[in-house]
Amino acid sequence: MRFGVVVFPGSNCDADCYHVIKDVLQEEVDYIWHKESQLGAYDAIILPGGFSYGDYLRTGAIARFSPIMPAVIDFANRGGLVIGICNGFQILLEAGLLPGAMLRNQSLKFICDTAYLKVKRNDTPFTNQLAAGQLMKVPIAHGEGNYYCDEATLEELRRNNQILFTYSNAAGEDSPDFNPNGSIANIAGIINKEGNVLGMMPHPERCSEEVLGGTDGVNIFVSMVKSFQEVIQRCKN
Amino acid sequence: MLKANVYVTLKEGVLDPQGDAVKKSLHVLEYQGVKEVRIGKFIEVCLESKDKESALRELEEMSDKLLANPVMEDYRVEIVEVE
Amino acid sequence: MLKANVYVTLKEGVLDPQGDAVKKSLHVLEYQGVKEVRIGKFIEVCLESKDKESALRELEEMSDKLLANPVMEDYRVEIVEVE
Amino acid sequence: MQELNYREMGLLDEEYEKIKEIMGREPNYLELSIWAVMWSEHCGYKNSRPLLKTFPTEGPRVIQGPGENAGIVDIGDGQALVFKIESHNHPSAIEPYQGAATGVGGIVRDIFTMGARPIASLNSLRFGNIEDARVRELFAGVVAGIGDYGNCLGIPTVGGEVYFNPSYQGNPLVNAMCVGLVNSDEIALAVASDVGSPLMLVGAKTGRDGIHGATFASEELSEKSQQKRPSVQVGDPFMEKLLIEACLQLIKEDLVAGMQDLGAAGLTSSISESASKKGRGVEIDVLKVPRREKGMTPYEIMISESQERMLIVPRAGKEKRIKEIFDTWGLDAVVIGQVTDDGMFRVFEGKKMVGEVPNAELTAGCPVYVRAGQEPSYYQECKRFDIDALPEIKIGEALQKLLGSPNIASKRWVYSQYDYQVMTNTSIIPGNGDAAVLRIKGTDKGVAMTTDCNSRFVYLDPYQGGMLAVCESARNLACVGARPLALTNCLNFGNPEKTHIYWQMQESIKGMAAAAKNLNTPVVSGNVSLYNETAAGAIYPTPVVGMVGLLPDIKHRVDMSFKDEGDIVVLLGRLRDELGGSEYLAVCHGVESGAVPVVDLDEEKKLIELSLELIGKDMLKSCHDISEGGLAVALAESAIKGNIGFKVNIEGQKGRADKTLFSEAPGRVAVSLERDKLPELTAMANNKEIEVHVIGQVEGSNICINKGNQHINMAVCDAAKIWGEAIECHMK
Ligand SMILES: Nc1ncnc2c1ncn2[C@@H]1O[C@H](COP(=O)(O)OP(=O)(O)O)[C@@H](O)[C@H]1O
Ligand SMILES: [Mg+2]
Repeated sequence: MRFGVVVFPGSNCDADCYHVIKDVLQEEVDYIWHKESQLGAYDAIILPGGFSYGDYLRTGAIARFSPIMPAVIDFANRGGLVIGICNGFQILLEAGLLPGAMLRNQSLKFICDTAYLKVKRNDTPFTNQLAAGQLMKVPIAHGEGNYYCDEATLEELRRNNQILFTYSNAAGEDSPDFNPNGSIANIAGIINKEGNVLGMMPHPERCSEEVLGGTDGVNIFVSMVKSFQEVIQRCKN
Repeated sequence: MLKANVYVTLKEGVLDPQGDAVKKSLHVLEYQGVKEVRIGKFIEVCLESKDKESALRELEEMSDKLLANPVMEDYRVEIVEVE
Repeated sequence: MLKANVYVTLKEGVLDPQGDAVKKSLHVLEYQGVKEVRIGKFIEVCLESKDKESALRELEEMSDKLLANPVMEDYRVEIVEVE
Repeated sequence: MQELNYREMGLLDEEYEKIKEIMGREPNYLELSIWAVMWSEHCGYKNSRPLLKTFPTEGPRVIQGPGENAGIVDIGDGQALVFKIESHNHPSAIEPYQGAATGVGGIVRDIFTMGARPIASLNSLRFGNIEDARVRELFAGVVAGIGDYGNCLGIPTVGGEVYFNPSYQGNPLVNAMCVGLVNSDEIALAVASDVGSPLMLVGAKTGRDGIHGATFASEELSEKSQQKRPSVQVGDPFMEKLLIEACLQLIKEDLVAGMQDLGAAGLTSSISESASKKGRGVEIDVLKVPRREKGMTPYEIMISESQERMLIVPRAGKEKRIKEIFDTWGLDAVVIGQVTDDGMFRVFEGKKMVGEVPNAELTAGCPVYVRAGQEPSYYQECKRFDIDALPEIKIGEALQKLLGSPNIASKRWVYSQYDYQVMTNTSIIPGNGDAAVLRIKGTDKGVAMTTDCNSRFVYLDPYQGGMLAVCESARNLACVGARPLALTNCLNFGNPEKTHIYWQMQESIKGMAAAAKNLNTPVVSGNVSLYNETAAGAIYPTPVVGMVGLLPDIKHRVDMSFKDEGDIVVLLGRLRDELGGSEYLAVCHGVESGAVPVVDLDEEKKLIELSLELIGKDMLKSCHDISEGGLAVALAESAIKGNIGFKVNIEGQKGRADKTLFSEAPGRVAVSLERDKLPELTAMANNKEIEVHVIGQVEGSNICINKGNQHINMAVCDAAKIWGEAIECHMK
């Protein structure tokens, strides 16, 4: 499977994602410079975390006009797997690939910590290696992870089962008491209706190796590989 | 040359944690009369253009595309000065 | 009740990396006419007060103390509405 | 502007005379300001240079000692660590957010200037009393500034320290350290080489930022300097991130002969210093410098401290490729001058020469002052302070107070604002061990780093205090399993023209040098910040030590938390009872006095070796050094971190319980291990002549300590609450 990691000026988790795909999963991976206007033959695209364009004006607002973005949007619309992590999630929102917007954390402070995530469904290309209801321990690090959308959109997210991860405590309660940033309905990650585009604030690439204190995150990338292999298998049959 | 101001404000109903924090601080400083604070952006733009009308249109376009996020923000454009 | 706007802007000469980034992005979006962008804050305050004069003084005080950072920012207060 | 004379620029009468003598005439205004910034303490180290010479700077692992932008040590496999610590005290006092942010930006530039990729940041912070609203504002601003800048760069901020003490009330300290990783064959040095080589300026445009920053940093903070307030330097971390990537690419492709960041005194010092290395001259045209503001004078351009700028000397014929690379990153690169052969530093404004100064004298000619220090009277008085005359208070209450003291309490409020995991190397995160540990991708190795200085000790006894700072750093590294390699330091003191301040400097440097020599941790870089005084007096002398260490195999690392019921708790080192200068005296008795615990360097060294051996053999489950708050606090922290209790009984030590439990005497660590490993541990410790005290075991959910007829019994969760929330509560 071939992954592409898009590098915007100011991306800073690009190398971390690259490392997990290449050295941990041992799959193929390339960097894609934001000034490219075409995507090569990729099976999945990662929009990494960081501070694209310094996060100036609004997170993701400037990056979404990068020359590569029309190709990414096209790739997503054709059903390609796209995962946006942290700043990548913010860019997906600004680009309209996912609904909603990102506000500053309720505390008004950047927060670096480890959060418990509750996996809401496992019938997606990103969570097939996980169980529904399972808890994951995943690092978070963001100043603007306070996900916002209006009531109607939230209703729709719920109706379509688009909420993939919520913040919870160690006992799996995802009530507002265990919400690190104020995001609506404790949302930590959502997918699009079609299920091929994921945006999440937590950083799975930071917990994909034992030496970093946990490996819960690697399951998301492994899920992507599994789902890709299944598609290939189906095509063969 | 032409100067314009763009005011970007959070939509009504969108929580403004920063505004709330400032309000609380003002209360601590004993400005009890402060009932609400909302914090938006004040963007000053210098534009090479002679025509107010077309400049206004252009600025509205910029705001729609980049300066404001329609999901959570409103904006208002004002031409202040023409040289 | 009284409504006021406080405009907080960077002092002349103080670097505004945010404004520069926005300007560059506008150029990429082909708004070549944009010569400068400076980004400040637009603060809306609701105040329980009937007296415009004293409200203005109070808001200036708040700005000096909290709303603006005197080391690098200027501000302007404007009373917009009295009910 | 022109009416400012040399005194207001910070030059002494005799210095001005010397300048006139060198030049054979009166300098013009531009020339005078060039002299003034280059001969300021900040750039010229005129009060500290002779003292700094006494540091040990060599060792088998040292690739680069002091004198370059940062020091370098070998970590094997053709890799090296590049590191340095630097102060940004005065700018942070004026504008805490931007001051701290640009402090991070500056030290990061020092690291990648040498061709290294920055892999971690640390910071050492000192503020006045946290009860004070202005102090909280400074504290919050500084932490946010450090966080936002480093987070945006994607460099993890993995460690540091924060202390509160009234001596820093009007003069906070903000010291930032950065560590970089480099392949030894890709190290870049700041050398302006061949005559005719162009000088390229890249990065941000030049504005009127921080004009007079360098001279300003060398003066006491006073009403007058408030007026002379430099226009604030604003940081642009986004620009810096692009600079890092672009500059590292230049070095990978071997395109540069020299590279120099623009720090204090801006263009003036970077140009002058890069040319001085080979006795060359330089000429530059200020009109070629991209400016942000209109109407800037040559003087303003030459000494502006606008951030995020680099000076580059290309290898012959490589200019085009260099421009291409900067273009990719959306950065401008402009030729502003060239290297000449006659040793003169010339400034042109277009065709017109507006200043001409001999470069060698500007750098090497800076006057040096060897002053006479004098022992102040407080020193002997404090030493004689009679601790036995103080009432003995309940140790349980004392422990509670100590856990809630901002100097001991959890610093989570601080480090949760720092991205400490970006780059996916951080293996021991802030708060979990005595030092941060990072893996080196593609190897089995790990590196560890820490900053330390107990300035109360240094104040009470600069010589012992200097040794203690170095020992604590080395011990902290050993506690996670890392062998201490080398250190950097930031010497924060008051006005050196005062004899007792100079004495503090002399003595503490003597102590640091002795410890560094004994522990084989040479000094490879550092920074000096003097004149840290206000009308209320000088800060406590604060020579901050930053140290790096190496774990040959990161599998063998250990943190500070107790793990399993039934593990035994052991004190390695002596039971001691010196209380002088302790946090206990300050917090529970309101006293900052007493004789500072005596350091035994040989013992410290043996303890470090023992800890490394034990951790290397995977014998320890936890390891935590004894420092602020003493044995009781160290044990409580291990319990809180592990969320498990312990029961400890202290025997074999007569005398007051508070002395035994709260003494901050060095050379000790508290460890936990499986009971059946005890015989082996004892044998290994005997070998090293280190005492072993089996004092209890990990059990239950309470902190239980018995000493004579005094007892502590406190639920771990209660202790965790006090310790965990103390700073947060203040900052709400
Ligand atoms: N300014 C800071 N920046 C980053 N981390 C910090 C800072 N201050 C404290 N820490 C972290 O908090 C933890 C506890 O700090 P401290 O009490 O000074 O530990 P110790 O005395 O064991 O060195 C350490 O991991 C330290 O690195
Ligand atoms: Mg310490």
